[in-house]
Amino acid sequence: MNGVHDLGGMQGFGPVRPEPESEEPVFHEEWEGRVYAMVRLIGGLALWNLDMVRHARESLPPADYIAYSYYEIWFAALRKQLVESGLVTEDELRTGRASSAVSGAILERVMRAEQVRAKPFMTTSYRRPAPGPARFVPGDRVRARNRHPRGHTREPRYVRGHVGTIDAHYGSQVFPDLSADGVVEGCHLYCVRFAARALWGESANVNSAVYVDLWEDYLEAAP
Amino acid sequence: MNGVHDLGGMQGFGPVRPEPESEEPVFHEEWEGRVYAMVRLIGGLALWNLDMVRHARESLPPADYIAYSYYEIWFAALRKQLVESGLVTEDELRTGRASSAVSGAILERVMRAEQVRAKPFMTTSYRRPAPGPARFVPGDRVRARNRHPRGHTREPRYVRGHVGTIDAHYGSQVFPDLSADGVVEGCHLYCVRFAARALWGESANVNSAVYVDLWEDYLEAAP
Amino acid sequence: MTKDHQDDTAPPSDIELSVKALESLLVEKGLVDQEAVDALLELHENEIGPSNGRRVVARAWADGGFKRWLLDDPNGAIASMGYVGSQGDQVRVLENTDDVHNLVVCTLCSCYPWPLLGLPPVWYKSAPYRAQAVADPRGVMRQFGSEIGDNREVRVWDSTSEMRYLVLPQRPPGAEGWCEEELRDLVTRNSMIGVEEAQRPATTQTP
Amino acid sequence: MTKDHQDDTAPPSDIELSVKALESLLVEKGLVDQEAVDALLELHENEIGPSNGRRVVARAWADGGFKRWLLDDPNGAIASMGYVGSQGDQVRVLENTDDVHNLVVCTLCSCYPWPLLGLPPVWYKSAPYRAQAVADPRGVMRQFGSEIGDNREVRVWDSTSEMRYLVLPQRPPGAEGWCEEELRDLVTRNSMIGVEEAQRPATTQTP
Repeated sequence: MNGVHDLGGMQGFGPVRPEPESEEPVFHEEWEGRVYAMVRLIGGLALWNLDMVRHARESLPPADYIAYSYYEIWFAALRKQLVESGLVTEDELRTGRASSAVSGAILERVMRAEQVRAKPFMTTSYRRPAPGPARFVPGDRVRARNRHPRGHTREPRYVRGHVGTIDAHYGSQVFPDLSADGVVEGCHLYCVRFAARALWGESANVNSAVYVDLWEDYLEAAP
Repeated sequence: MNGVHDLGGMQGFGPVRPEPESEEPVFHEEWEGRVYAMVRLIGGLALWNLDMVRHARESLPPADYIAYSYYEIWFAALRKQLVESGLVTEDELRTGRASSAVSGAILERVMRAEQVRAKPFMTTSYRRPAPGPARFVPGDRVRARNRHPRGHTREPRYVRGHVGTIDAHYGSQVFPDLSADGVVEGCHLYCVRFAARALWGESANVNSAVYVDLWEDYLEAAP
Repeated sequence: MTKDHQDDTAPPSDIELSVKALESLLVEKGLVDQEAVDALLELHENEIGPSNGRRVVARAWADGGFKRWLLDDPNGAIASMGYVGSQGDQVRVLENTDDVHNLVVCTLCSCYPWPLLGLPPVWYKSAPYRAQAVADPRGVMRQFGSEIGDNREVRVWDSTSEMRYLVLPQRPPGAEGWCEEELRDLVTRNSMIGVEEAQRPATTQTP
Repeated sequence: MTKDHQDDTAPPSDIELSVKALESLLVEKGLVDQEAVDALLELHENEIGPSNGRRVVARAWADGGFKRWLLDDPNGAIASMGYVGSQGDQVRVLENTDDVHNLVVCTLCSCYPWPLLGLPPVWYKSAPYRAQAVADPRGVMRQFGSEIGDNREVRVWDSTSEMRYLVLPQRPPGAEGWCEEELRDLVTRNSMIGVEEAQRPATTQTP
């Protein structure tokens, strides 16, 4: 979707404000850590995948997405997904008191402290069998298709319609546009190099390039 | 600038919510009318032009621009322009009490009720002499240049890089990109027709087109 | 955005207070004439509005010669009726036909033919309309209850310059023999923006 | 976005209360194990962070054979040091040279090589960085005090897939003969994202 989350090339957001690296805490507020942990642990129940999480965040109301801090976005999307999945009812969210039971099959998957310590990160692989042979090889000129899907996509607006060169073929990965709807299929994934001037016009620095990972369905051969 | 004001083609803002035409008041709140009137009357002092006003609005912080209602945007930009032009000081805005005098030359231009009644709208013309002969004629194929200026522009992002056809030549109008910086120069203005599929890809309705007014500096000949 | 008028007994909101404070300041500094504010608002409440546009459209429906003039030389034809001014000094009139439907938007801000239609409605200035109109005009029109068949071309006009666009809707059937004054009642503001067709006689008061 | 820690005596904010309420609810429903929350946070506060990335870079600087392995088969080389996992199952290492400088961003969200660098800093997840990095990387780097000459190509890597990018900064001059453990102190997190070069010995504690 052409949402406000698709920030590449946007202007007017002001300067980057880096904190000195040595002074930056892991979490700036205690609640941010709790949100992070809830998202990770509920994510471990495998009731939704990463693309669904991303889409839940990017489809928050645009004014919220822009005004919220990072973990506020996570929190708002988590609440939305909990209700939409039926794990939590609107009523429970409002009252803070449990009034519905969770199925045993789900409770069996609840992550425990020892599992977290043994494997602090999910080890999900996104590789999937390819639907067919790869259409492109490194060096090929390709155009990022001018698509404007309403749903989730990982083809940023700023590359659409522009011509680049295949830098690498990364094999076949889960195709995010379908994955966000729960359909998990492999699609060839490429890293595509775009000259900065191809993307941003004549005023861009001539000695810059942007490398973007793009699935085969996002690409067409360019002359 | 690639700002959040450049809304053409964005998604996720929800449905249009029309009010029944017969029930819609001119202003929904009294303060909205007062803001409108202040903007019009202060605008009549001719201390800034329309492109400067537009740029003041579109360069509000993105979170404000999206969260604000229409006249809240007008009000915020008016306050900004009043201070930046020196007409009002920060201190006066804060206290609400006048502490600096306005020059007589400006006071002479203050709009009076009888002037407003005689001419309720500004009659500024935006026509200006052309810098040279027109490069394009109706029927010519043109490409909207892939430009990303940091300042004000009236070339929306959604047309950039796409090919259309000159529908009409409107003569020479003030070029907004320079006008927003106070440089008032004419530039040939065209109406350009883009097939919906050229702009939005294969999923667009085949029997739709978008007509956009574009200045010659935004265009290049297309094969 | 479209809150109802506040209860008269409710305390004023922050924005109300800020606006009042700025107005007092500008009046105190002599930059704004209180009477001019009132005059301008009075004009908008009582005189300015889509009625000018309605008269132009009704005349074009009633008078084929005027219609040709309006399409060929809109500024001249409109000036002949006494309407000129702000952002209306260059107007282009877009004729709806059996083959073509026109729709106007301003994706970058809220450009609109004020002298002909008054101030734009809230939805016209809102993000949803500005975002969707250029990409999915048929979808937008459906939200107004209007259905445009795929065999009719939809032309969306994005008001990016100081040119202002007015849609000339199709004269509806069932009003044969109506005079210009009677026809005006069929011309809605929305039909001159292009999100709807003109009203049909059955849905309005019989003249 | 980067507010200071609240004063312990200040009343909790709305978001604090909402987060606490949701956590209690999820614990009550059995969906979240309180001990697992604490364990995860404890790991992040004390064990997870950019030190894994630092070790990988320092080893590549100290050992030419490892460096070649890291560039040719990053997943194998990194796994040999014991680091694997979330969003780190496919890593590509980008070598900075005299001719090329690399910079990593995720314009669409906040993808980042967690197992090597920990959670991303606030600025990496912020709109200004995500907006500017792909369009004006040199301008972004200037905001970190880094100047990249026009004769050096800047490559920006937008993490749009599950591939994760790690920049291998150039080994700074002045650290000749340093061992791997000593070199680690010169590897900043920011240099592995690419917004800065690695530290020079003069600007860090002498090992």
